[in-house]
Amino acid sequence: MEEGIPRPLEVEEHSNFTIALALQAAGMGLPYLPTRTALGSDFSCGPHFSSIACPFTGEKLLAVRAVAPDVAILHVQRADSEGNAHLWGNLGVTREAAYAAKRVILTCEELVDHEMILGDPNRTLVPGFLVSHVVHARFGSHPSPTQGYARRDDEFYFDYHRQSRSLEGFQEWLRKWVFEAGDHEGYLELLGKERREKLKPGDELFSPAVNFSV
Amino acid sequence: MEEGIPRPLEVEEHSNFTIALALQAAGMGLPYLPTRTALGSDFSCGPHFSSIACPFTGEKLLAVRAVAPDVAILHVQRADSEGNAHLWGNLGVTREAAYAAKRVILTCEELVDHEMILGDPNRTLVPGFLVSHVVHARFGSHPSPTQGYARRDDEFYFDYHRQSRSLEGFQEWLRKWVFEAGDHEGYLELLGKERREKLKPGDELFSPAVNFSV
Amino acid sequence: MDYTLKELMVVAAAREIRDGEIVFVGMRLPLLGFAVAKELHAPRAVGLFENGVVRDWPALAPIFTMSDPPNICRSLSCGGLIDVMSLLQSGRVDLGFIGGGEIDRFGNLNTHWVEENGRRVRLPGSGGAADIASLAGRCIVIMNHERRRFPPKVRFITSPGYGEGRGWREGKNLKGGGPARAITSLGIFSFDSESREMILSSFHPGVSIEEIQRETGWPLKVSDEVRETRSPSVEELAAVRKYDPKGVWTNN
Amino acid sequence: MDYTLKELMVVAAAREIRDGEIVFVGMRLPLLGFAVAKELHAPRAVGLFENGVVRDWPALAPIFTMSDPPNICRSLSCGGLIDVMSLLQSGRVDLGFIGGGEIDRFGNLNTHWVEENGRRVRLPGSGGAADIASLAGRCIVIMNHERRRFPPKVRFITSPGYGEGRGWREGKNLKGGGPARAITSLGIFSFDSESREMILSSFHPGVSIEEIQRETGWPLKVSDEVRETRSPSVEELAAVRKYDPKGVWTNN
Repeated sequence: MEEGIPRPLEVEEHSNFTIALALQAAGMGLPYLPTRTALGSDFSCGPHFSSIACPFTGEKLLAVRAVAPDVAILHVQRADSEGNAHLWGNLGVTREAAYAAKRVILTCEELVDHEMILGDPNRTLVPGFLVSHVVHARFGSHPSPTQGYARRDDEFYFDYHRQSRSLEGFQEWLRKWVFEAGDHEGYLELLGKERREKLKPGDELFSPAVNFSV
Repeated sequence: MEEGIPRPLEVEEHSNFTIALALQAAGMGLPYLPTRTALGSDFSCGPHFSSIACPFTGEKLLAVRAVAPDVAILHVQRADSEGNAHLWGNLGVTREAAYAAKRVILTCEELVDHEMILGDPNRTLVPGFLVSHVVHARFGSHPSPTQGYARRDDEFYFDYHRQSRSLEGFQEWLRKWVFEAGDHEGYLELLGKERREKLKPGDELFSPAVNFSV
Repeated sequence: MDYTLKELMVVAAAREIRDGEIVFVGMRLPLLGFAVAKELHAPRAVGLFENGVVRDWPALAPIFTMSDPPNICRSLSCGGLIDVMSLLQSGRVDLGFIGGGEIDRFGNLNTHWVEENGRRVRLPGSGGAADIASLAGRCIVIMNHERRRFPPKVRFITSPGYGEGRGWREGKNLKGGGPARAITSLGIFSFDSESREMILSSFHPGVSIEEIQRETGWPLKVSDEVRETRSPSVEELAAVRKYDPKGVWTNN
Repeated sequence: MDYTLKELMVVAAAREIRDGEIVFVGMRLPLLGFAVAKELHAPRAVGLFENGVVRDWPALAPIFTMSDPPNICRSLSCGGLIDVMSLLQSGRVDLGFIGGGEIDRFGNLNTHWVEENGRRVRLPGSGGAADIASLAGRCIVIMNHERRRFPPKVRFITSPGYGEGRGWREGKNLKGGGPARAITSLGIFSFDSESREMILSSFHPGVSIEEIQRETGWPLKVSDEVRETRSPSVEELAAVRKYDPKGVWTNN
């Protein structure tokens, strides 16, 4: 990437917190959000940051410019065909990204009935009207994990890190896992049945049910 | 209240969104948050608002000063003795209040084992270290509802609205329901067994369980 | 009349909702209007409530507040207040319903205080109304039509309409479109696209334009195409009564 | 030695955690250090992870990233990144662990880029490190001690230490306390409360002060009370090996 292969990319430097705030700002319909982080960090000199004063206390803060991605691709455990989805386990900036993006593509482990989503509205990621596409893709987060559905494929990461050290290795990796795999079915086939079995998590650990009675 | 009985109160005018932002600001450790709401509303002239310009776009925004309550009293369905709690159903600004307040008192329908909270970490309201006290109080939200545990007591609200129209009526209401009730047990007794039974919700409507297996 | 005035108002509110729209729903009449629209011409409309609830079908049972358990249960999504307000602030809400203690000729609403017999009477304040009025794509106002509630200029702007007229909202950088319609107990009003002043577009059956003028605190503008408000159809009335069988909200 | 250097470093990290503290935990050595502290002297410490996880006991199984399912399952709370960063920003996190590509005499860390053989090499950037360095009550830095990683002044401040010395953090309005300790592969350092400069407080067994000076790019300040780093106790070593039985993180 540093050498601009195949073409240069523009990079905005962020910390984990500032990129989360940039997404949150966009999702809230704001042009920026203030923060106390990164006030002494050299990357906060970029044009997507601005030093500001609190209008009440006068103290120095950092403004983080909103980032509205053109598209967010998010993987969930359950979605209905309208994009209403249940996500559990790791959240990170998933909700912020879903609210911020101009289009949201959901991939899901299970395509479920609308009725199942209504059974636990507190677990809905975002209302379906923010979602533009739903894709049913078992192991759709591979090689990353999905709580309850897939373990992390540590070996796959090790291989990738090894191969992507050289341009040739990376291209070879791309050829095999992207171009020749063709689609998600091809990718899963390439992964092989044995490996997929090994990725399946262990004993079920179900959450305690909650009662929504009225 | 307008007449300063028994003593004058200072009132900060807010809209639902601006008070939520004021709490969110405090909970995030910020002195203010910006918004696009209330830019044309007369209450936004108060000293807890300030007209600001976006440092990136120059557009006019409203800054809302943080509000950190001295104490937040929040009712949940389940809490363990350390203040780790599951809340479901209506959320409103509960999380924002819990993060913003200097002290948090939880009242709960059920005091549960720590292990039950760990069974669904996505449903935890706030980590227990933010909570200063936990009170086991069945029907603790009365006359407001608690999803799965108590219906709204519409009659109680009607009575209150009727009685609180005059100072004498309000004092009579206070005498009965606060001073003479004494504590929560006394209050529940005053409410009566029959009424408590009527407040219990109907058929159980359990959420679909989710699998946290690893 | 085989329907009540409030049934007529509910139906008028329902007709404002187009299919597929994202609607910030209030309580009482707009809530019923949303249910009627869903039942009839807008099955894909989605309702937002400021407590964080998003519903694609009406509540399970009659409710007094948006946080009553039947409005939470089997909702599409139940997040926080800031979640739905973020949708509003980011321009993703097509319309919202609000009411008020006073409204003026530019559709500004006051729900903070009024004077009665020389005494200042406190009203409930904004709630979510100022947010909806500031930020929704368009606003529908529901009002009781009485002269004391229709001054030429409200004493306090809680929920902004068009302020002092053309260009005022833009000057304030208000992103929402402002009031599109006022549905009152006497008629239905739109707002002039140039002057931004309220214009009578229809009078309810049995109400005269003169009566409406008498109950309005400024010289009323009347549309060239003014007509009688269309009565509820059999289907519309059936839908209203399905969701308010006891007439809790719609009995006169 | 009946323990590895990394085991010593893990134990040194664990000793920094006091009972009941709220700790922003990193991966690898600090994660193990947190587990060891919980097991021994700090059973009531709580660990925060920047993906939103809050744990009051170590992960169910060895993990490579904080988002691996064993770190989520049976956590105390699993919210979003902004939830835990809000706790950090509001001053409710007692300490955090960070690492870096380069560190200078005032404890500033660079994880953005270094020059190697005249070529600029990109490093991973901040991640959550700048946030922890800015906002945590105190910071513990974990570093490999090599001269090329210990320049007098880092080329780029990713995670601020004390900047240019006394008063710099206050001038930037940084609310966190800054680095309290640096645990390196050669010794343990504190920071002078006046000048804010790094001071050698202990050298690891088998390492000389001269060797540490050779691997440090500025004239090293040495504490009057400098001594050898205390070796891990039997209990400490047992705890490390309980959580890293295969030595994935602690084999040399």
